[in-house]
This record gives sequence, structure tokens and C-alpha cells, in this order.
Amino acid sequence: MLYARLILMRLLKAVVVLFMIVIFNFFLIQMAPGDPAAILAGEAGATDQEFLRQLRERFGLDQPLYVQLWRYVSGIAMLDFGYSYRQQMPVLDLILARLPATLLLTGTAFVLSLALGILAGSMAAARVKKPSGSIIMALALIFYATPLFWVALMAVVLFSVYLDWLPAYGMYTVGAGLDGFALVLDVAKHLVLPATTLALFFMAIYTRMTRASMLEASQQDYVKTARAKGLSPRVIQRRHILRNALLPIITLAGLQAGQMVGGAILTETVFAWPGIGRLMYEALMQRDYNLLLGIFFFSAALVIVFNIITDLVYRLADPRIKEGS
Amino acid sequence: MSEPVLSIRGLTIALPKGADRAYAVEDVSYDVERGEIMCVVGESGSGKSMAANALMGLLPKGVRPTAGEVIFDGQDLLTLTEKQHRKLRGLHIGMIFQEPMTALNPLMRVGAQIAEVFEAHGKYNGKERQAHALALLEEVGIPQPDKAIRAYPFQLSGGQRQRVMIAMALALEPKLLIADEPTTALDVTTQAQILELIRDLQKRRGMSVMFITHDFGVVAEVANRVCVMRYGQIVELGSAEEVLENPQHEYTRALIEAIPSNIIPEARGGERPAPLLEVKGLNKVFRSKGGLFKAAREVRALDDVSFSLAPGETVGIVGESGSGKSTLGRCVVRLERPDSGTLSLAGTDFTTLTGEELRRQRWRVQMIFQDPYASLNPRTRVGYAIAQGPMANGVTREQAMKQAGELLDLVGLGAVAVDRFPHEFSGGQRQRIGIARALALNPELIVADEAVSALDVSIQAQILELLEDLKQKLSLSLLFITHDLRVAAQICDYIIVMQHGRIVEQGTAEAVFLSPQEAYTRELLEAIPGRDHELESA
Amino acid sequence: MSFFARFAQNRGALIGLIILMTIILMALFAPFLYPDSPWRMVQRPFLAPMEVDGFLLGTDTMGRDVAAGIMHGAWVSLLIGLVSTAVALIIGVPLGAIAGYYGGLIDDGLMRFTEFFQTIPNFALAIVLVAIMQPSVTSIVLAIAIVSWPPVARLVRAEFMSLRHREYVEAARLVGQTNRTIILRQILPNTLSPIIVLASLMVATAILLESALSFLGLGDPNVMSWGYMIGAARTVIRQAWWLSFFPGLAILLTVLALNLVGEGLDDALNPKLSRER
Amino acid sequence: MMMKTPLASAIAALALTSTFAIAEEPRSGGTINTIIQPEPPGLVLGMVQNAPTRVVAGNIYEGLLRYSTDLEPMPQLAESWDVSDDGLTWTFHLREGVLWHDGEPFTSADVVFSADVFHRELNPSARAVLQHVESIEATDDHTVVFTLSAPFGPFLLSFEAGTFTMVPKHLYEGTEFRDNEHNNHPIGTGAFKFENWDRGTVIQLVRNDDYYEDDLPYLDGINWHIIPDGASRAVAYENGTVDVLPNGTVENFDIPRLAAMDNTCITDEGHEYFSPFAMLWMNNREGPTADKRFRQAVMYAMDRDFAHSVLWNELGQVPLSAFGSNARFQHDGLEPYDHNPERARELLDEMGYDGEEVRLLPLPYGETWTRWAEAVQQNLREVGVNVRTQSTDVGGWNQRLSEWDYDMAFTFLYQYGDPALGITRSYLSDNIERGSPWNNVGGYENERVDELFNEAATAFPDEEREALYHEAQEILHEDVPVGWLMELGFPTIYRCDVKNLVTSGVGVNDGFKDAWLDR
Repeated sequence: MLYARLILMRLLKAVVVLFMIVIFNFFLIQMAPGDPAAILAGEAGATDQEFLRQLRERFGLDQPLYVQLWRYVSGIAMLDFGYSYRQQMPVLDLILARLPATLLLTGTAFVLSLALGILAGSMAAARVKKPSGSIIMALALIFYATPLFWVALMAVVLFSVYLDWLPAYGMYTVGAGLDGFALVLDVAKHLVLPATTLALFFMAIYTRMTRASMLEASQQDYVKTARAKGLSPRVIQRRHILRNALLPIITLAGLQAGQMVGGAILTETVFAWPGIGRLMYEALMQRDYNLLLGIFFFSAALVIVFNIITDLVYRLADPRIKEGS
Repeated sequence: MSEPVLSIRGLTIALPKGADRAYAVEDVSYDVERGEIMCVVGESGSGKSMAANALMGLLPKGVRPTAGEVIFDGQDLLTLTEKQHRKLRGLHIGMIFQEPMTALNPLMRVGAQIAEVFEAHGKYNGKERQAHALALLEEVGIPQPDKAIRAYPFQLSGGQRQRVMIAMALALEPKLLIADEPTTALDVTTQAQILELIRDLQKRRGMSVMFITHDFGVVAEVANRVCVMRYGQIVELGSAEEVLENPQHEYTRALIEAIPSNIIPEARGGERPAPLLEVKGLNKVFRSKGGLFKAAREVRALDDVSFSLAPGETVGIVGESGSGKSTLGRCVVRLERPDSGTLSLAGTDFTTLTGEELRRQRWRVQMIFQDPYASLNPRTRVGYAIAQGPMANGVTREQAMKQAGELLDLVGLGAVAVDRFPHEFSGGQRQRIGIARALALNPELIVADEAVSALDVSIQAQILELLEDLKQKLSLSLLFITHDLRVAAQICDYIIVMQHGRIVEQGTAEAVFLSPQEAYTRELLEAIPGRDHELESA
Repeated sequence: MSFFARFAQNRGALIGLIILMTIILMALFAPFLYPDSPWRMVQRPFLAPMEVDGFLLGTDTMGRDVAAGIMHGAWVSLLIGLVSTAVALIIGVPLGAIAGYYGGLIDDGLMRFTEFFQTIPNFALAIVLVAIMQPSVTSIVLAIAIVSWPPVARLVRAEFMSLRHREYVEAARLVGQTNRTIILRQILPNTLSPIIVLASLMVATAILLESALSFLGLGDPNVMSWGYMIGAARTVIRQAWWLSFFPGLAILLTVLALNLVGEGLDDALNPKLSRER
Repeated sequence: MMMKTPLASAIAALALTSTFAIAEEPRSGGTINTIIQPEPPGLVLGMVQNAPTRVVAGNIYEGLLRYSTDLEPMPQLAESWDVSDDGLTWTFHLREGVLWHDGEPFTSADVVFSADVFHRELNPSARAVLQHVESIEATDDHTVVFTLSAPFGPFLLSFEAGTFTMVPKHLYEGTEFRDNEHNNHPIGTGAFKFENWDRGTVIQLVRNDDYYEDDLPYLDGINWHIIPDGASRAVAYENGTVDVLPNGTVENFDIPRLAAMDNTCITDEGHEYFSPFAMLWMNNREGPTADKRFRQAVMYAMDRDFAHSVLWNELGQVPLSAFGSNARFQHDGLEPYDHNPERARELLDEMGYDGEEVRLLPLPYGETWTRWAEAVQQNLREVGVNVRTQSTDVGGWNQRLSEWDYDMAFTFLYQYGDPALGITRSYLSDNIERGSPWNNVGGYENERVDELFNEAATAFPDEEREALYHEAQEILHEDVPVGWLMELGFPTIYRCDVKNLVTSGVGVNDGFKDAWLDR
């Protein structure tokens, strides 16, 4: 019950933020040089004024700005995100078709980076001042410092071209006609490289954060209490230090969600992953305003969903907040 | 006498390089006998907890014993491996700590934390562990133990948490309980209860207790024997009676004397003059804003508070945590704005001032703060910290700095201190700087908010002396806020007792101390540790 | 212990500092060691490293000297990193300070504003901003600054919130100092160390962001930067590994060095061990 | 300094072998995998004419004619055609028994509807031709007569599928064309039917079993993979996922490596109809570029041979002047603008160039173009021109060119076989109009050139046209209204066991109908 109310409150707030984002982006994109009609005309390889006029009228670009804004905002209120100029399909359909791919990619990367980051971080914290701990931290630092796209390119060269272990691009094998478990396996295989690449940077962050947070938690009085009980170091590490150290990491992970959705743009481009990150980049380049706005809307919504999820997880992990209400 | 439970012989513990001295404790020897409470007393930095930590194997990194032995159960604990130590901890030696707020894992239920002790030593199965935990909670006197067992630490009060800690430490009936300042963070009434509990359990179980404290009042309450420490060395060791009645070492004497005693200032003759500060019907409610996850909550910090303070008078506000005494102080200096009521200073209504007008009038009421470490900007030179006030009120820098030098001289630090940074001073010295700062604006009223609570007793005495001295010299008007009745007794002319935001009782110091009218005041007075002893000796 | 002594205690930080100094020296001496424009086509394309004397790191797709590009690129990458961080600080510090100091409605408003920027995926926003303003050093710097100030504001706000009720701040208020003086003289100096540490990491992140933008073809075409070099080399990564390897390594080392220095600063500015006693 | 690639000669040799291959017996079966880059915005030719749409939809839709690699018309939906002696009346005899993919018969009514209604409304390049057409009539179910207002030299070159698509009248007539539900499931007459478009991943076409030409097509289907990253596209070919790389799908730098793989053939045939011509727009209206000497200096300053060998791997060729080598009526007697920085500096001195900043706008179409702009920027800087490159995306590029907000800008234009279709549009003064990046964007105005070009377009027969065009070329060559950069060679890379892939002047755009797999 409580959760239901909370989620409702969060959603209400999200609606306000999203509304602001819609308006902000609308004006932002208006500032871009080149209108979609000109781009479409340009792409056609031949054009005349008649063609441009037709396009502008069709997209409502001949209307004053406030009319365009009003149409757009009132459309969104009814979940009508408009029509993609270039793809000639409703924006919502385009995005919904691509959204699962992005969710799969970012979700996997999110879980992967958290799980591995926390694992590596706690290993490093337990091995502080030992060579093995230093090696973990050095690796984390290197992953953190390496440009994402560079890793992606190298991963393709190594795992797809030379070793031929994993597919280099796409989400499934085209034309294989797989279904059921075979399809799941196929998609999973395609997912390995992009998800790992995307996760690497964030994993590095979580590793460092976990270690620092655990070292800090290990200074706390309750750890001394636990030791005074005669608990074994492993139990103390897991039950007392790690559990407490996780709280700031959950918060951080929520804040990182936005970055992860952003990082998906690069990953999706390199790995031809048919998600909304790539769609966004293409839409921007083609001045497909409605589509771009729609994607912004959805990616912001995605970030908010991630935030809500981490909030809920935080509340599960920390009993103190629950009581606060 | 039989074999002691614990025997410390020639223990020396080295500090890491770069510390302010080479050894935490040096050549320390004492025993803890079967069935006694041994108090180790000392001020901060005396090394009083070091031996306890060493025998538990809980020394901080870089700190290690270099000589001596600690015999427990026929074993030298210093030679044990970590694994052997672990078997000992919890099973044969239990330990409780100072801060019940942080000593429990905030994310685990109380029952689970107690059950962990059994788990660590492989006792009982899951269900039995819960049953034993429940029994323990009952034994340490937690109300509604069946509910408490499922509670998280933050749902319990400080005293209750300390009871949980005790339950945990006693779970496996250890021979020795180490209590490291277990009541220091508690309110005085709670402290009395916990002390009683420890005494009681010790008797019932016939175990030995090593009780570490800085407070001779507490020593008087619980100790069978006392070991007084300073700078890592033992200065005096003996039975409680001997040490308290007839201290041999002058340091011990100084410590005992430094405890603000039961000397109650004489009542001043005559009528109280026209009030300087007049507080009428003050109310303040704190509302925690209803965030997304919390409903709004209200705490009534001040409930219809009225009193007055005459020029040259020292009024003490006494109460336990949550009584609203600090809020009252903050309202008087206008760091908080009261919701209703009036607060007038020599005729000026201070309640309604805001913005620039308030800023210009602020010099009239100044404050001395509790924490000598937090009350000075670490990046500001001391002289400038004092001169800021006058400068903000239009005095030239040059003159303000000169005045700062004089003030530092006045509070006993010497004018040369102006160019130094706060971290170069000790806590007591910093508190002197804080006093100088409050004096710099030549205020009509000074509010001292727990001004000596964070200091060691000997320092506390010096600062109180300084205040007394200044009061005489400058005929200061002082609103003295404290939780410590003993301190209030020493310096205040007039005392106000607060509880739950209301004034319970007010009157001259004498009246309040000697013939308290209200039950709560009496309760407070009775809870003062060592009170019985002092009354006897007085 | 002096500041530097504490810093130097962290061996990693010292290594980081040495790397960073080397890179700064590279940037400073680039015009003397490689007086020619790094855009100049001087040799056969696709020369492997050291295949021809005088071309230590080989040549690129059009026969330009990779070593010259790395040296000149150091300047651009560092400049973009530093300036965009400075701009982000200029936006984030005052916002965070005001929100944290005044609290209440002002805080609420400013934090909603900050959250708003954090809700938009920041790389996406950077892309759009650069595309809209058209790629140039200025637009890249601005875009990076606009997406990277929210953490600064949050950090400064948190610091101010914790410091504004410190007793020395209240003392300053009591003696009648103005809010402005309190913010600037009492609180701000005490928030500097976490800001400095964060800033060193932001420089690193900015360099990564610039390279990612360049990779997508949104770099400034008039200046040679490492990100540009990788972006230009991505299509030939198979036949000329060195074209993306060396600038990638340069970025990696710089970011690594900045991180190490940041950690060292953290140790030196927040001596936890000495505080704990 | 020059890298000698054996690639050009290899291509010549391969082209020969592929000719021999025709002698083998074609085999049916197999699905071919290839790449489309970028993802097309839609597949209804006539509504969308951009390059990727033409590539995919050219296999779904058909025009009345096809064109050989020598640009000779070949029958397609029209079996034969005649022209009256005055060049004004053109009669097309349609093939019988042709069915739309939905089973309806294709008739002359569809032709009239497509040309007179559909294209007149939607298709600017068709409109350019249709302005010369007075009437279009169906005389019976399988005969269509076009009547021109004046002779139009390149008329017969206008019926390629991409320009003059036949669309089904029964599905479009009376509807709002752009909102027609069939736009998402295009219906044509071609050898392949639309099957599925998984956006961002693949477009799938399948064999049209009812195709009117016996045995054709041999393939069961075509999968057009959509892979946005150039390196990944190369990988897709290397690891065997795709068999055919249409032009422009991999970066030029990758071509030598891919071409050297086993079982790999490469051809630069199949682009003759388009003959893409890379140019450097120079703003003739203002700034240093308004000075003829400056523009000549640019021609001398640029090392076009370097770009040809390094950036384009010696594919295509350096043009002599305004008319490409594939264009009809090329004047080959002009003196070439060689790489001559000395001469460039002289010309700049002569005009008194004062170092004013000149903005260069690269074409945002990928790495090769970006590198090329960098090379030109460096060439110009070395003769003392103060160049600043303005990087931009497709949107910005369109906008700046359309608004004439540039000094120099890269572009490339299709020549469509005849000067009157593809070349003169860049030079005619009545083709100066804001709002399009494809007209006379440079703003060149020369009355004599206008006269010569206008006369030549409608002159009859060809000898007369040639003389007029030659004179115009001489003037243009002197004036340098634009920089002539390169006649682009767009190679198609494919597995050698894909036979008979390129059979027309538009290459893979309609090539899959004849292709078969030798596996």
C-alpha cells in the first residue's frame, strides 16, 4: 500500500519533470539549423520550392512556433508523439519497436556492472594493501580511463574477427528463423559484446566506489561490535560491512542511470544494436524533430524509472527510510 | 584472594610513527579479580581503553603491544592468533562500547544481531537462538522484548540500544565484561538505569567487569577497585573507597576536585532587578517537511516558555536531550525564529527583527558554542576570527585586530595567539578563543550552549573558573545551557529545569537543588552519578 | 606533514603527477618539436610506427605524422578538459552554494533544476547541443560544461548544507556578518578540497566526452585532438591499429593520471587518518 | 609519395571475367545477404528518391526502361518504343501479362496515373522532365503516347525506375498519397516482393513467383542488413554474413583489404547512369571566391591526384572540366588544371588576396569526405589561403547551401547520362533559387552559357548539341564556377560466386533480378 502511494507520488513528480523536458527540448531543437523539410528535400537528391512547401505544410512547420508547441504538448498528453517525418511512421510505434532492445541492453549492462563492480570492489576491499587488491584497482582504473568506443572497436576486432566467438553486430541472426530457446540463446550471444562494453566503464566506477565505501564502513563502530562478538572476518565483511557499504552505491547507481542510457548511444552505434540510442543519433542527424523529441522523452522516462527502481531498492535495503513515513 | 580473572603485567603499547607520543600505554600492570568491577579512569588521551582493546585483539591498525603480557584463563592473550582471539571474543569476554547509536548495525534486526553471537560460536540452532535472544532482552529489561527482537536499532532509544549491546555481550555468559564508557553518551537518568543494570547483572552472574570511564561520579557508583591513568601510565591503583576518600596522587585529587561539586552558590540577597531579557510565552514547533517518502512530523520544541534574566545574572537552563533547552538558546540569539511569544532585550523586541535590521542588532546577544572543534573556522586565523565581529559592525581592521589581541590576553592565551590557526590549540584553549570571540562585540547578553560539555573534567573546571572570573570583571549576563546539573549548580544564580519543551520548575539555584518541588527535578538530581557518595563526604 | 609530503605518500599519485607533467610539457613544447602543422601530409599514408626514420608513431590515412598529432592534440585535449571544467564549476558552485546555504524554497527550486538536467541522459544532451551549436571548440566546451555541472552543484550543496549549521558559521552569523561574506569567506574555503578532487576527475571525464563526441564526428575540424584522431582512425582500425592505439593510449594515460592525482589530492586534502584520533 | 594500387587494373581484369561468367548456366535458389546504408526513410519510389531507397526499392518497382552500362535504353515494362521524326511524339508499347504484386494487372492506365498525377505531385526530378511534356495518353491498354512541347534531347534517358517509377493506380488513386496505408507495404511489379522491414535491423524481400520474365529471378530473396557503423559493415562481409557490399557501404580505406580476400570480386560498373561527380561549390557572389582568379588558384592548389590515389584508391578519375568522362558531349581538348601551388600563389598575389578568412564546408557523408576536406584545407593553407573548416551535419549542410551561407562547400551530383539532366542545372542562371542545395548554388551567372545550354537541351540532332556544349565548356573551364574534384568510382564488392550481379547502368539498384548463386 505504502509502496503504491510512493510510486504514485514519484510518478506525479516524474510527469512534471517530463513536461519540463518536453518544453525544454522543443525549444532546444528549434534552435538547430536546417528544418526537416530541407533535409528531406536534400536527401531526395532533387528538390524545388513546391516540394518544400508540401513538406512544410504536411509537418505543420508552416505554423507559428506556439501553435507547433501547443499541438505537440497536447498530443503528448494523449500519448500521441506525432509522426516521424523521415520514417513516415508514428513516433510511438518507432520508439516502442526499439525500446525493448535498449531496455535489454541497458538493463543487462546495469545489472552486470553492479554485480561485477560490487564483487570486484569487495574483493579489493578485503585485499587492501595486497598485490591482488592493487591489481583489481589498477584494472578498474584502466577500464574507467579507456574510452568506451575504443574498447568497443577493440572488442569487435578481437572477439568477432580474430576469434570468431561472438557476433559483431545486430541483435539476432537475420534470416535464421529461430524461435523459442534458440532465439533467446541467439540474442544472448549478440548481447554479450555490447552489454559488456557498456558495463565496463560503470563496473569500474562501482568497483572503486564499493571499495571506498567498504573501507569506510569497516571503520564504523558496529564492525568493532561484530568483531567483539567473535564473528569470522568473512561474515563481518559480508553481513556488516558490505550491506552497509551498498547503500551509497545504490544511490550512485540511480544517478548513473542517465549516463548509462547516454552511453548506449555509442554502444548501439558500434554494435548496430537496434535500440533508441542509435535511433536518437540518426534522428538528430536527420532533424527528425518529432522522433528526436519522442526519444528524449522516453530516455528521460527511462532514467526516471531507473531512479524509482533504485529508490525502491534502497528502501528495501535500508529499514530506516521506511520507518520515516 | 583467588586467581584474578585477568592479569595485566608490564603492558606497553606502541603508537605509530608521527603520533604525539611514542606509547599509548607504558608498563601498565593491574588485575581484575573474580566478581569485581574494576574501573579504569582517565581523561581523553590517557590510554585507558588501550589495554582493553589489546586484550580483545581490537587495536587500531599500526598500534601494537611491544612488551608485557595479558593473562586470561592461563593464556597470554597477546600471543594469540587472530583465530584464537575470535574464539575468545563473545564467548569468554564480552564488550560494550560508548556509542549505542553507532555500535549496532543499522540494517539488521536486533534479534538477528544477538543471535549472531550464538552463530559465531556455533551454539544452538536457528529457533533456539531467537528464543535465547528473547530471554536476554527480557533479562536486560527492554520493554516489550517480543517486539524489540524484531526491531531495527533506529527504532530504539539510546538506553534501549545500550541494553541490547549488553544483552549481546552477555549472551554466552562470559567471565569478563569490558564496558568502554558505556554511559557517556546517555542522558543522566538513563545513565543511572544502565549503571544499575550493569551492577545488577554483575552481581547476579558473578562475573568480572572492567569498566572504563572518565567520570569519577560513575566510579563512585559502580567501582570495587579503581585504576587512575594519565598519559599512558597508572598514577593510582586501589580500592574504590581508598581512592575516592583518600586520593594519594595529586592528579587524582585534582580530578576529583574538578568535578563540579555540590557547592551551591549562595543566593544573592534582595530582589531581582528589572530584567534584561524577558521571554514570554515562547513557542516553537519543528516540522519535518513532508518529503516524498515521509509524512510531515511535528516536534514541539518549545511549549509556552516564559522566564526572565536580570543584568549581571547567570541563569541556567537544565534538561536532558530533547528537552528544548538548546532550541530556547537558539531562539534567544535568534538563530531560530520562535513561532509565537515575545523575546525582548532591554526593551527591544527581538522576536520580530529580520534581515538587515536583525543583522545590525545581533552584536547585543552573543553565544559560546559547545564543540570547540567545530566552532572555529579551521581556515581562519584566530585573531581574525575574533576581529570579524567588530569588523562586520564597522570597526576598522586594524583596531579590531588590536582588540582581538587584548581579548586573547584576557582569556589567558596571550596576544601572540592572533596569528595562529585553530588546529594549533587544544580543546580548552579553543573554548577560550570562543569566549574571546563572544566578548569582542561587548554584548549585553551571552548565551553559553553546553559550553563545557565536550571538555575533560580538569579543563572544564578551568573554563568555568574563567567564566566566573569574567563575570566578576565584566559583570556579564549569562544564559547558561547545560545537561549537567553539577555544572549548573556551580555557576548559576537561577535555574530553570526543562522537559519536553516545557519549563518544569524554576527558581534560585539553592531552592532548586535543595528543595526541588517537582518529581522530575528530583529524579534528575537523584540520577547524578556519585551523588550519594558526595553527599556523604560533604 | 606538509601538503606535498602527504600527497607524495601516495605512490600512485606521484606517478600520476609525473605523467600529467609530461603531457603538459608535451603540449607546451609541441610547437617547437613539431613546428609543422599536424595536418600536413608529409609522408606516405599508413606508415607503421618506426617504419621510416623520423616517424616514431607512423603516419595516418593521409600521410600525416601521428606523433605530431599526439603532441599538438595534448594541448587541445587538455584545454578542452580544463576550460569545460572551469565553466562547469562556474555554473555549479554558485548554484550549489546558494541552494545549500539558503535551503527552503530556493533549494527546492534549484535542485529541481539540477535534477532536470540529470534526468536527460547527459551524453545525448551533449550531442544535441554540439549539433545545434555546430561543432567548434567553443560549442564542445559549452556542451561538456552544461552536462557536467549538476554533480558539482550537488556536491557543493551537500557541503554547504553540512557546513551551514557548523558552529563557526553560526558564530559568524551572530556577529553580524552578511550572507555574502559568510558564503565566500566562511564556508566556501572549507568546501574547496572536495571540489578540487571532483574537478580533477571532471577534467578526465571531459577529455573522454570530447573524444566520444569526436568519435561521432562532432569534433572541431580545425584543431587536432586525440578524440578526433581516434574518430578518424576508427574506420581503419583493422589495417592501421596504431592510428587509434596511440591517441587512445594518450587519453587513457591522461585520464589515468588525472584520477591518480585526484586520489592523491583527496588523501592530501582530507587527511582522514590524522582526523580519526 | 604516391601509393601505386593495383586495384584499378584488378577491377578491369575482374570486369572481364564477369563478362565471361554469363556464359554459364544460371541456377535458381538461395537468399542473398547484403547491406543498405543508411537505412532508407521509406520504400515507395516516387515518394522518396534518396539513394538507399533507390537501391532497395529498385528491386520492387520498375520503370518503363532500363539502361545498359553504356546508357543504351533496354526494354523493361515497355517492350518497345518509337519516336516521331520531329522528336515530339513518343509511343511506348507495354509488355502484356504483367501483374502487380497484389495480383492486379499492370496497364497503360497505371503509366498515365504515375506520370501525370503521382509524379507531377510528388516527384521534383520527374517534374523537371514533365515540364517538357504536353500530354500523356493511353491509346489502348498497352500503349502510351507522350507528346512534348519541344524536342528534349535526354527524354529517353528519363524512364529509369528511380526517376519514373510505375506505381499502382488502383491503390493510390484518390487517396492522400503520403498517408496511403500501402506505403508501409510497397506494391510494385518487380522481381522481388516486399516481405518485412524490422527497423534498424533488416529489410527482407522475397522472390516474386509471378514475375513475367521466365525463370527470373533466380534468387529466393534478398536480406538488406542495416548496420550503422562502417567498421561493423566491413566485419559483416569478412565473417561471411553478407555477400554483397553495394557502393558506399564500406569506407574506401577498407576496400583494398576486402578486395584482397578470397572469393571476392569487385566492379565499378553499374554507376554509369548516375556518374556521381564531386564538386567544390564556390560562392560566386561575395568574398574572395567571387574572384575568378581565386577560384582558378583553388583549382591549382588542390592535389586532386593525391585525393584520387590515397582517398579513393584510384577508383574513379580526376575530371578535366565541367563534363565528366561518362557524360555525353565531353570536350577533351581543354588544358587540365594540374597541381601547381606556385601558379596558385601567383594568382592569389595578382588578385591581391589579403588573407580574408574563407569558410570550407565538408560533406557530412562519412570519413572519406571528411578526410578529403582536411586535405583540401591543408592544400589551400599551403598556398596561403586562410581556411576555416566548419563541421556540420546533414541538416546544417543543407541549410547553409540552401541559404548560400558558405564560401566553399563539398558536394556531389548525379549526371544522369545527359548534360541537360545532370550537368547544366549547376550553371544555369535561372536555376539560382534559394531553398535547395541541388540547383545553381554557386550563383554563377553567364548569359552566353545560359544561351548555349538552353539551345543545346532542345537542339536536334546530337551533332548540333555537341557544338553548343563544347563552346559552353570552354567558357566554364576558364571561369571555374565550381571546383571539379572527382568523377567518383563507386565500387561494388561481392563474392565471386554471386553471378550476373551488375547488368545495368544503375548496378545493384535493379541488378538482383538477374543475379544467381553458384553454390
